[in-house]
Amino acid sequence: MMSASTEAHEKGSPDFVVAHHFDSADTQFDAGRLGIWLFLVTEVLFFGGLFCAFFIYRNWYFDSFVEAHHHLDKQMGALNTVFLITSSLTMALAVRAAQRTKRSETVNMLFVTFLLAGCFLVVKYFEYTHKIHDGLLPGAMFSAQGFATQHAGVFFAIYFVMTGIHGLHVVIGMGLILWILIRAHRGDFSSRYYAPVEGVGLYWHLVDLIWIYLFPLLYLVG
Amino acid sequence: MSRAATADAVYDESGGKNYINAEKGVVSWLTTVDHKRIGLMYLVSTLTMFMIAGIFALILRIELMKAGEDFLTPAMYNQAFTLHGAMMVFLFIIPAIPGGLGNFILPIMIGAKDVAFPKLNLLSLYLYWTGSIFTASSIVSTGLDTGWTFYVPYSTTVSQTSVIAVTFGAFILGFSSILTGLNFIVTIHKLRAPGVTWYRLPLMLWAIYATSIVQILATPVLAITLLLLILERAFQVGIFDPKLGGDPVLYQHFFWFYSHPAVYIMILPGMGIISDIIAVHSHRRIFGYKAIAFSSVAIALVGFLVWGHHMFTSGQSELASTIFSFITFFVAVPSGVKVFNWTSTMWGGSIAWSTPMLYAMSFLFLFTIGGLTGLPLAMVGLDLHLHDTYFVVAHFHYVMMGGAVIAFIGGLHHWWPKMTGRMYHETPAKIACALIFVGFNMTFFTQFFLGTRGMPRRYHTYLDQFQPLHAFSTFGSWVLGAGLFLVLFTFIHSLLKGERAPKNPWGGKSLEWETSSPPPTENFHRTPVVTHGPYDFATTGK
Amino acid sequence: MSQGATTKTPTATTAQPAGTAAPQEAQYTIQPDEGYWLPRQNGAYSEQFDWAWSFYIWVCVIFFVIVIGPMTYFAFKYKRKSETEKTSPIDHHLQLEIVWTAIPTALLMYMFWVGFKLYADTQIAPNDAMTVQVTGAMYNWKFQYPDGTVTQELELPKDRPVKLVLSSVDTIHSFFVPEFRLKADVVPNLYTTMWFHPTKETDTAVQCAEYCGNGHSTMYSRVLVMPSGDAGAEGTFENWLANGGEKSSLSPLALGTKKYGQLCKSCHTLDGSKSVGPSFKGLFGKTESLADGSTVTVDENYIKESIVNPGAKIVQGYQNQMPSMAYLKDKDIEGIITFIKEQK
Amino acid sequence: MAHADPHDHGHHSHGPDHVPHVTPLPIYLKTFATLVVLTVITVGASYINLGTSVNLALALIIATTKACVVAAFFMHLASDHKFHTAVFASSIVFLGIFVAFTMFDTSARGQFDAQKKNRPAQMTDPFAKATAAPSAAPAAAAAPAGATKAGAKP
Repeated sequence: MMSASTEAHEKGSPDFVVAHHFDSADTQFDAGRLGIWLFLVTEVLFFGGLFCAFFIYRNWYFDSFVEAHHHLDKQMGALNTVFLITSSLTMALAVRAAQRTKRSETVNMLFVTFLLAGCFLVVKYFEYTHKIHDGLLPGAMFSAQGFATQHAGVFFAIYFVMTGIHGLHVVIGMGLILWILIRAHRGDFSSRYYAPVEGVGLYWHLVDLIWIYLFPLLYLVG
Repeated sequence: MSRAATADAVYDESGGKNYINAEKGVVSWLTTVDHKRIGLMYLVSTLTMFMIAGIFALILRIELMKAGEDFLTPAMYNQAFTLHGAMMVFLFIIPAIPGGLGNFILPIMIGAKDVAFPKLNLLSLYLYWTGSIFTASSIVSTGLDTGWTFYVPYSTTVSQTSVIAVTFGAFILGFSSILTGLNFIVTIHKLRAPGVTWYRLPLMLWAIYATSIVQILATPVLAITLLLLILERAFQVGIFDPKLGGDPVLYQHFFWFYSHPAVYIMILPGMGIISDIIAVHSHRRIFGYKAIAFSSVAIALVGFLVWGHHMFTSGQSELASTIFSFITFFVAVPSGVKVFNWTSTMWGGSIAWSTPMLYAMSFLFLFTIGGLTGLPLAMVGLDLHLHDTYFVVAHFHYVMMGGAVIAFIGGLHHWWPKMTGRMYHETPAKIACALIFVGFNMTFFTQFFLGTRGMPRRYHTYLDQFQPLHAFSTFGSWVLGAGLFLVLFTFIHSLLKGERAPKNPWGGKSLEWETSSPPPTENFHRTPVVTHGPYDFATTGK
Repeated sequence: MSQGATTKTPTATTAQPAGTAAPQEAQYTIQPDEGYWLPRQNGAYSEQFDWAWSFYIWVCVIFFVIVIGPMTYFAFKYKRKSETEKTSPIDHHLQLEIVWTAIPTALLMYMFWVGFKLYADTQIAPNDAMTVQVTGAMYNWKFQYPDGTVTQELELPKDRPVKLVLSSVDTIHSFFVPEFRLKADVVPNLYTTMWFHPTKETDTAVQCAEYCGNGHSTMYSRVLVMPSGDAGAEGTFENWLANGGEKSSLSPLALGTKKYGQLCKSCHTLDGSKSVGPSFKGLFGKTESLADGSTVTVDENYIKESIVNPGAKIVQGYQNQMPSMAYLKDKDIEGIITFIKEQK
Repeated sequence: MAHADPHDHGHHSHGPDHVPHVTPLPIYLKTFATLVVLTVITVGASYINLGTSVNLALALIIATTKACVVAAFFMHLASDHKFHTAVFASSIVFLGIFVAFTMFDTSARGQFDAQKKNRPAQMTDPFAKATAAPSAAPAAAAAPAGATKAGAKP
């Protein structure tokens, strides 16, 4: 659908082709952006199911949730929050650089974003291994001792499923960032054509946005 | 009107080139990004699934002819009805109209060269195939016996069948559905040809647009539901498992939050088709264009507020049941408005007794019954008796089969000349329509009586007192099956021996009738400029 | 009972052919009515239900005629005569649109009200209702009366409100009595309730209305409504309850045969073929090898232990699937042992 | 919306070219600062016990503020087509419907019958307590609310 010339330079604006069924570059650009926004809607509702389950079970098994959430590490969660909002900033700056046809700035910012995403996953890895070691696992696998309430397993089910799916989105996001990083390095993008950078950017912000809710609900208030 | 309308010849301007013969070979089809080819592949795939699922239905009816175990064991029967339901819903009705007819007709109707994201469109098709393989694979492995609703805890802890494969298949099909919906919304917003304003969209497109909204908003919830179901079955995470503190009724909320709106994914495009058929085959301006258009959107949106009416007996709270019952009646209002407008469109028209029009009238008849029999199911007190009986089975077959499928077959006849460039033989097509109508009513009207008398659904055997009605219903299913096979033969005959179709066999006024039959790859040789509405037929007035 | 209905009692997938040595075929009927639609009504609000139903049917008929009548008329009257015919230019009519939106809306609101009133009456049980606890399992029903009596069939006094509290031990079932116009899902880890007030003596079927597996379509039980009266008088509900759920005292063999039909038949055959559990044919006195490698002779004590605590000694080649029936009275267990002894 | 500029085999665009809307750098930096500050506040607030509902409300208000900031500036909704805001808002609206309507069920069970609010202490023997003490059963049946307190719910 979209292809770009490989002979792009920081100053010159690389050539690109408007797909045959669009009447102008603007229409094509808008269509892409609307498509991404519609996709984000589906992501919100996808995670929404889990938020719904969270609220309902929190309502029912309130004591279990309060007790269980003390077993999550607030500091690690806060650290991850900082990683993600910083990566959101660098992602936004990468889009801005691409809009101004700054090739190396785009590449650098994407690279930082990629690293921060990696940091997020490393922290997550330590959290997970710690939980698994303590037997703080979902449902039937829950084996931790010394809980006063019955339903901590439900809390950890929601914790693992939500953070797990979110983590999967981070991994997918890293793949996408890598893809546009390579394309940016190749010089595909310019002020005339940066739709993929912006699309991946929007996706990445949504991943951040979901974490903005996950963090307080799971780690802070339980 | 575009300049192209002046030419009469079938293969004008293009020198015999059209989208079908533009490129040759299987690879050119598998790698195509042409919405028409993708639509055609969707049609062939979904119709194949329809046939398999339909054969399951005939097998079920034969088993039910007599009480007791005839030739299916209970386990086989349960798998047959599950696969009938799951394949009909996920592999046929949901994708067939948007994926097949919608894909083909939507860009042409707005004068576009293609959908907004052609590659994504192809991806949808591949996802559909992948999901179908997962779902259909259960036929040859251990089957599936949960019912198409996959209710927990049966599906997670009791069933010994391939639940994970099928739910994963449905999960993938969900993505296919989402991407199709997304593509259509963007296409309608961004790719309308000059002069195609919102109120000049054929009503089919308003229906598809409303459908797409539902696909975007509801399908993700199905995805997360099925994912949780898979995790529950594989790892016993305890979100739905009652043994671990989960709530099986919560699963039903999750499931129906998608699956009730999914009912509108199935029926809305059918309503769109009917609006077009009635107007075109009556040569009549549609009565109440805006009412029909907005009622589509209203049905789609109100449809999100009523899922709990599937759960009146499930143990959900009385408050929820009452609220859901109340809101459910508001879905009936826009549906009623549509029906009244369709009938009024026929008033003062010039009604051709063509096959599509006969299907449209069958639709009106059957859908009215289907809609009216939904009312006692919405009246929460009456539903306590009728829920999960054959009354429900009959009701949703009247809406899904008598509504969506009849509209789909009518639409197939309506756009068949455009898609294939061939006419079909009217006589067998009309006989088929009559057989379907009669067989359908024999099969399913009987089941209203069964249901009110207390015959529960999903029963492999039953009390002897229900036997005569069940037998009659089975005879009806043979008539219905014969009608459907006759449709198939009509189409095959048309492909082999049919006359060449002119570009506008029905005298329609919307854009698809202005390009050749079949259309060229880029749909129009020149981008059309539209100066009138889709139903501006010659009138007696001013 | 107008017509004898014969069906298999609950059997699992590996059903034996119908009618083999089974002691007594259960017969279930839903008492029919003279009308086309509903079965015979029985209960305090069934009348209200039937009124709501007739109201609905008439609304339905009228609307159907309003839509399909004109459609048929137009189809003939405006049948196309020539290809160049011109058609009516009228494409909207605001007043008409408002009328056919407003009138149905009002009517629908009234329908909601009718349904809701009925629902409200069916949901709130009177305080003096007798509570019966219903347990659904794959694939049978168990009823527990306030005095601890446990039965497989629901027997009730006439003219007294009854409240059922339902729960399931495995998957979801649904308790459906067409004659009472009622249904409630039986959900694991949840209590659901329903109540009714039988006004006629009856013998009617309970069906499972929520798909629950291979035995779903044979998960029947019976509702017997008996006269209410003095505990000393034969044939009354109170007398039946006082006798522990028996109309009269049975011989141990007869009782065992009855219990076999109610409790054991779905998993234990009498013809020697293997089902969910071992066959009863020639079982008594046999030496069985157990899953843990030891052996046991089938005697009175072993059978009793297997009924009360089925998981204690599992015969090799079988799963630990049998539910405990510790609620059975000694008399019942004695009867079952006598019955098994008879299966040579 | 499509422009009236049809070009038959449209390749190299000669239609209106795309000109990006570049957000000034300070806006991004201010957005980032806001997010960091709000994160600190929300973590800090979690150490103070204000009552569970206040804590939850506070956490949700802060999270929503953060989300709005991200959507408005990082995701450019502030300067983008209003339609995109509507699209995104619709997801929140329908999610709200989903959660709220499900809550009508889950938090209102047992309104008319206290028994429905309870859960069996043991799924495999839901009426266990009544069986253990048959003599008490009639009383338990008459007042089911207290009889089978499962302890499952607060």
